[in-house]
Amino acid sequence: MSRIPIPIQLVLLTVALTGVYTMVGQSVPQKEVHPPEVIDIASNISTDDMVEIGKDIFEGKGICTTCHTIGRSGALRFPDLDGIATRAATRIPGYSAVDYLAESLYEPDIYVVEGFNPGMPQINKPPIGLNDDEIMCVIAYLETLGGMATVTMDTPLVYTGSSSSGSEPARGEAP
Amino acid sequence: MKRKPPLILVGVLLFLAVIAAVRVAMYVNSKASYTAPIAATGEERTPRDQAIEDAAVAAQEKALERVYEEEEYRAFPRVGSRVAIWVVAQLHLLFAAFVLAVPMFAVIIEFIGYKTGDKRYDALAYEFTKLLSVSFSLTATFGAALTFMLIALYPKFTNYMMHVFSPTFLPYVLLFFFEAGFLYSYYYGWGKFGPKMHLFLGVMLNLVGTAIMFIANAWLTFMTTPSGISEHGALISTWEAVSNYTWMPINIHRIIANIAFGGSIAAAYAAYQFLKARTPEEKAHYDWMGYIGNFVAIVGLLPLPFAGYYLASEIYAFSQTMGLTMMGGAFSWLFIIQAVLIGNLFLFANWYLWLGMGRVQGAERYRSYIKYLLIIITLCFAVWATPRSIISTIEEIQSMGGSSHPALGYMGVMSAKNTAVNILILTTYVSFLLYRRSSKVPTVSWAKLGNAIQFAIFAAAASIVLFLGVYGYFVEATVRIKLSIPQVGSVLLAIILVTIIDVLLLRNAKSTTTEWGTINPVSQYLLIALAVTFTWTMGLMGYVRSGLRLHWHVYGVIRDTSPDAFTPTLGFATQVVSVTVLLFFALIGFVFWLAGLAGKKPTIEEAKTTPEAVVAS
Amino acid sequence: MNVLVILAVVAALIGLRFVKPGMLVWLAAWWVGCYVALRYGFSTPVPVSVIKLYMGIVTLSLTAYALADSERWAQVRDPLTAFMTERRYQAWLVVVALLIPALFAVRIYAQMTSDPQAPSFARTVHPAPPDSITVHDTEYPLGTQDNPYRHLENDDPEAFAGRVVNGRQIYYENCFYCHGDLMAGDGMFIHGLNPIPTSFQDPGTIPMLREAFLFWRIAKGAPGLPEEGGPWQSAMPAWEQFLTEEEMWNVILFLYEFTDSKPRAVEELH
Amino acid sequence: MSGVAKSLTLLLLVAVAAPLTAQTDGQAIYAKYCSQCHGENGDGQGIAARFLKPEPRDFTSGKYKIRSTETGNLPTDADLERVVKIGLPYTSMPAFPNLTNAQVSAVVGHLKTFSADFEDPELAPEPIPLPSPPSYSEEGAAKGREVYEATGCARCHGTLGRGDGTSAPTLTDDWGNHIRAANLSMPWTFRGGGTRQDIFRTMSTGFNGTPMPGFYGALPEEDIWSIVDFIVSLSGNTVEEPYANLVRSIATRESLELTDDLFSEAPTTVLPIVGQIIEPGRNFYPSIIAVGVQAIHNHKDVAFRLRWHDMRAETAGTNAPDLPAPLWDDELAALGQLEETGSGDDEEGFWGDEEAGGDDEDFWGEATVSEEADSGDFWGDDAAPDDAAGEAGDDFWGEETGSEDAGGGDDFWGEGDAEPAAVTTPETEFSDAVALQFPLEMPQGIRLPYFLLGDTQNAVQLWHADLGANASSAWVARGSAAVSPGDSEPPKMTARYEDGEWSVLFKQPRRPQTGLTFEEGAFIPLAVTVWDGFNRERGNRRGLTPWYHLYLEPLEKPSSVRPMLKAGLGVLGLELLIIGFVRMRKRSRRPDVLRS
Repeated sequence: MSRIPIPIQLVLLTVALTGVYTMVGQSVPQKEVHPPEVIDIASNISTDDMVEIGKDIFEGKGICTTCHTIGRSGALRFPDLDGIATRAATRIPGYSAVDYLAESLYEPDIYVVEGFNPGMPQINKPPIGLNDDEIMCVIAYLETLGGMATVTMDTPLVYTGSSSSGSEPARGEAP
Repeated sequence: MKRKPPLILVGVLLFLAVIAAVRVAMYVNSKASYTAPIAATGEERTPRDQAIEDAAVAAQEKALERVYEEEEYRAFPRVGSRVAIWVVAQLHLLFAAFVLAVPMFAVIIEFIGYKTGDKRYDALAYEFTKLLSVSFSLTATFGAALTFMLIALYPKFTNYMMHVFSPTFLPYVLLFFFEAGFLYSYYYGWGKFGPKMHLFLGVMLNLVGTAIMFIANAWLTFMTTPSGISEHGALISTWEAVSNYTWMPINIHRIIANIAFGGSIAAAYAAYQFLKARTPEEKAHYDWMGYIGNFVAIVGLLPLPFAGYYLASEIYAFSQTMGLTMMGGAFSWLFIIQAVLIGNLFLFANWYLWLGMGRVQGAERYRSYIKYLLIIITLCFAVWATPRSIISTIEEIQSMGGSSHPALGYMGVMSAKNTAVNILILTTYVSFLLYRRSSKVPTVSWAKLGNAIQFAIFAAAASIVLFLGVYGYFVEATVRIKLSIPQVGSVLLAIILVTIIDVLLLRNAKSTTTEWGTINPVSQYLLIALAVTFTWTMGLMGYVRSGLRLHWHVYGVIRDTSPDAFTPTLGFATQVVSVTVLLFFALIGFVFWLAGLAGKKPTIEEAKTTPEAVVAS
Repeated sequence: MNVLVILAVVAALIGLRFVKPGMLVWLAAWWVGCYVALRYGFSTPVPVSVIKLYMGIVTLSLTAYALADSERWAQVRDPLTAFMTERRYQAWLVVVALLIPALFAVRIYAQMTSDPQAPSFARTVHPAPPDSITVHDTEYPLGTQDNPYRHLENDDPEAFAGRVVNGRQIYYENCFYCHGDLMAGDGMFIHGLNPIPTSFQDPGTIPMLREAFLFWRIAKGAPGLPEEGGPWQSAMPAWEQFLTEEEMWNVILFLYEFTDSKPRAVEELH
Repeated sequence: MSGVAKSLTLLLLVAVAAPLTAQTDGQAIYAKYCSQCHGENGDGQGIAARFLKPEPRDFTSGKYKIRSTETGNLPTDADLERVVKIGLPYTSMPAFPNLTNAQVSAVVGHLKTFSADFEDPELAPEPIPLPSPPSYSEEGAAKGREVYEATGCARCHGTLGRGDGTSAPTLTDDWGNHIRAANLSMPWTFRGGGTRQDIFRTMSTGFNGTPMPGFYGALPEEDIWSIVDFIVSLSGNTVEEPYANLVRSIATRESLELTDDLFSEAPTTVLPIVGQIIEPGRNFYPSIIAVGVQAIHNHKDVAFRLRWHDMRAETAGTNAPDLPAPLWDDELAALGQLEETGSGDDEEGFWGDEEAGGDDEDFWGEATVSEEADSGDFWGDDAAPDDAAGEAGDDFWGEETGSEDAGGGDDFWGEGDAEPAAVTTPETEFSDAVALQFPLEMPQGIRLPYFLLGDTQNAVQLWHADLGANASSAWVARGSAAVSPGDSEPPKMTARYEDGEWSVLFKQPRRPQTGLTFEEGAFIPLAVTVWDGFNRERGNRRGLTPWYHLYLEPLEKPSSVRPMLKAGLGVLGLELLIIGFVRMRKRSRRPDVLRS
């Protein structure tokens, strides 16, 4: 050891250790997270296409899967969405599944399922920021969980609150 | 006094004379008749010349007509804006962390020296401070570079930050000014002010430094967890924007981490000097310095996981989405890397303590414990680094019947990891205690009882931690998360109680000699490794803290629409972190070298006076 | 856990104590022991990636152990130095120095020339059921749903036996092609199925599950599986197409009756 | 009663109860394990019977197929016990490994009570001698081929033993059920077992109640052994199931001409076929057992060859994936449509009891019956077909052994033995057909379309070949109720039927304008569906596979030499560095720092 000058030894040590950590970094799964793509939704697309787009939004841009599961039970922190269409139809008298879903999407805290804490962000506001068309597609997809999609882009909603309502900043999602 | 008025008079006269001269010159110039420049003469122009000239004129006209457009982004050559900013910001932070941390323990050490009258401490504090001045200017340089680059590369975003934070800039600059003042007067005034005055300067230096950090923290935490603004991003309250969700957690986390980091860098400096040292005196001095630096680092390391929990819980509180992205989403594997790093930190720190026993007479009686401690640390390390979702091949998945292993699956969850980290902390504390004990023999009458009580406390804390860890598998997630509080609590309580007992127990203890400088040189390489690992961990944590925003500049307010908007892979991130770390060490090596040049003599002289008198604190 | 392997490793390490080998051998023994325990000590093999991680940690710890004491380190280093420098070992040194790169090369070769393996999906065998399902327009809350005819077992054994007989008929008309005459998951079609059908004789299956779970699986079949169950690959039909709810409940009674097991009770909620 | 006494009583109870549960009451065991198929009265009319082909044994007849006794005789107890213990492969008769020997004897004892013949001491079974098998020889197999032809085995079992003899479609058993001659090239499906000894026994004893005669005494022992060798040669001695799960497409630079020669180098992956019993219109007994798949590609196209054994080529009629399949009455009941659709078309009969048994035979058909003789060579180096030597060359399962055509000897059936009862030949309403199924788009992540024709969100495409029209077509499906012709170009297709084997070749561009792209190095999900027109399969009544995978091997395999050298030299260099360093240090060793 006495033959290698101390500074060089230390450089070697530093480089080697850094190299090892870099290797550890290379050995884990590598995944790039890309910002969501803007999906162009024509106003006259079919319900099937809406379901497909809705599924993409649900799994991607809408980041719904970060919290919600489909077909899981046990100690959940958020409601499971399997069969949601069936339950949604019966939850509020006078509300169809679509109306219930729409209202729950626009105002997440309005109907909190018993046993869960309110915690869902408003998805029509940043950071998620879906527009009305996209939310319609998500509703179409949710309908297929436990039923058949029925909505079209023109389906009127009972819920009419516009996306610009509310004056609270985005942090309103904290309990 | 008498000479002053004429001097001023001369000055005023000179000033007036200059003005008069300028005025005369301008007047003369304005009266002169106009002469046209000499026209180009001679040759006939070819059509090509004409065309070139026309094109130039057209281009000039076009340039004149161009409308100014605000640019959103500009590109940094080759590596791209993001990586450039990333590296510069990280370097700035690393130096800043060092500059902020060193005064903290320098002042404390100086204070100890002042109180005990032991010159040695004063010399040590001075030597730490020696590292500061160059680091300070490097910090400022990188800070300036960062600012310019932000303005140049991210003009729109920077503009927005100015909109929100402009009221904080003036205080920041002022504080920076004071920081420089206090720092240099603290360093250069060593031994020239009275001790109280000097200590006061040190304390002020720390206060100002901390205040600077708080302000800067406000800016960056605002980016992650914005507040105090309207839904459309307009500023409502600057104070609200400053005191956002993660501000205080980051402040706390950074202070503690800075201390640990500063300690480890200072220890690395000592290690470097130790290895270079030729004389036993030098070796003794730097051995001791390294020990103190490492001690500071470990004291900082122990509460760091808890500060991290606090930060994470505030992020959850701000947005569950973001919290889940951090722990379960895109960044979940990052925490496996982090576990490897922190496992290494604990292992190196313990290892250093065990090697340290080599320099203490009478430590042999504890040597046989080392292997058990090592086994515990290894097990905890393994548990902590066990991934939740395991990378496996097809056959492995088939044989496991899923992507989680029937036995190892239990190791990957929070209950196991919390338990592991708490046990790690306890074990490290035990290592420290053994080290501390090795140089002392208690003389109090209740020594046996005291030992038994200490042992009982450890056993109780360990069993509580283990029990709660196992219990966590049987309860719901909400309860399970809360279990970490009693786990941590019992560990902290145990540490405090044992320390109190230990202090009482070792009152008037018989001390054996600690032969500073005789430590196994391997330990010094460990100190360097610790510093590298610390730095690397800070780089990685910087990445996750910043990366959490995903494709937002300011989360939910300003979108990142640049080509760099995506979140890079962990592999890429670790490469950038590694480059940054290597750059940092190249620069810090330069700092060490400069510090070695400056005032070598006084240190050695002072160190000479003490080594044989040295006893462990 | 393969207790035998673990015991063998422990025994070997204890045995070594009597031999009093050098430190180098000790470290090697511990390293190999840890490897063997990890590699073969688990009845479900530990994935290679985790073994690598653990062995990295073990290597580091053993290094720490060797280096934490200068005498110990000398014991490790001196034989190695001797091997690398002394004349009498020269031939061996050449052999070893060539063998190690050769092994690396062989490994690379094996990796590059191995046959491709079809990808497989690690499906969850018993994925969690949804809160409720709707079968033939009736909603069944699976969390609390019990077999509506289970109570007959005590209340009206005769009616119960009748239902079991009905369930038996249903089973042998519909189910045994895949699940087998003996319910061991080995019906006559299994050579063409992947995943293979569930064996109800396995104590890890129906005795661990509640009847509502079975009802869900029977009524909704593969298409009703959540993603982690691999609904695209399972051949379980959605029996609500063919059977009434009563028939499905009856066949569930028969499954438990035939395998002599009891369903898992509904847990008390707390 | 104290706790101790309680537990003692309990223990006692358990001790008493244990033997009871392991009871040897043959009748009780029969009731629990056997009666669902064979009926309470042993008449083969159990509740499950109507879905089964071959039909469950009627114990009242005393006719048993798997025996060690001469044709027409009763089986020994050992014969019956053997069947109970190990079952009959590829039928619904399972093995009962859970029963103890005593229980098996007991239940066999009970079986025998169903037929009075067992009581008759004159009929007491006498096993024939089963010599230990001589070793296999090529000459034996060649001779066996002649004997096979001469004896008339080929009439039912076909020239190459693929169950495609001329009279195969007309075979019935003594109860009038249509049965199939065994496919001799698949020994793992032999009901009596696939070893040489097993085949010899089956050959010697025949199958009572079926057209399969016993040759004990009728043929010299060495002739039987030579036929055994021939049968073994048909499968290349593959006794185990040869199934695999990855189709590897080999790369070529040549253009892909759709001829059988193209596939001479391509490895064959055998995929098992099972009945579609998931969606209404279920097919409980598909007649095709397995399909061999080969693939080859160049830079532009990808070509497949699918081969399977079929008793008879149905080239009249039509077939398509969307033809309505007949529903079973319980399906109709479940759908509430029993009245409306109970048309004759729907019920054609699958099961014997509905229409003329002959109408659709099923494959499982008592294969037992005919098991013995034939063995097609599906799988091995098969014995050579007598026909064109060239033909033998492309046998699917391997290299062939060429053998001479057998001289037409005396037809065993010619004399004496009655021709099988005449059965009406089923109308050839539906042609044979095959389809390859791929996802419509390459799946991202783990999620595939539902293997049974996709689902609403994940469509599949079918390359369909109607072998009646000899035409191919492209289909797109989003679930079995949503199958429609696709808009893409149908694949190029040629088909050939020879010696009981269909060989269908597909070709399609690798990067079509619409549909799946076949990239090298990717694992592409693939599934196969076959329809046997003779079995009246169409639409959802079909034989199919779940998803397997197709792998297109890269044309240029990266050489491993360079990485090997790199790794080897790198490691060696590192070693030399270390050794050099250690030596240098040793030479200049001063008092060791570490030891200080």
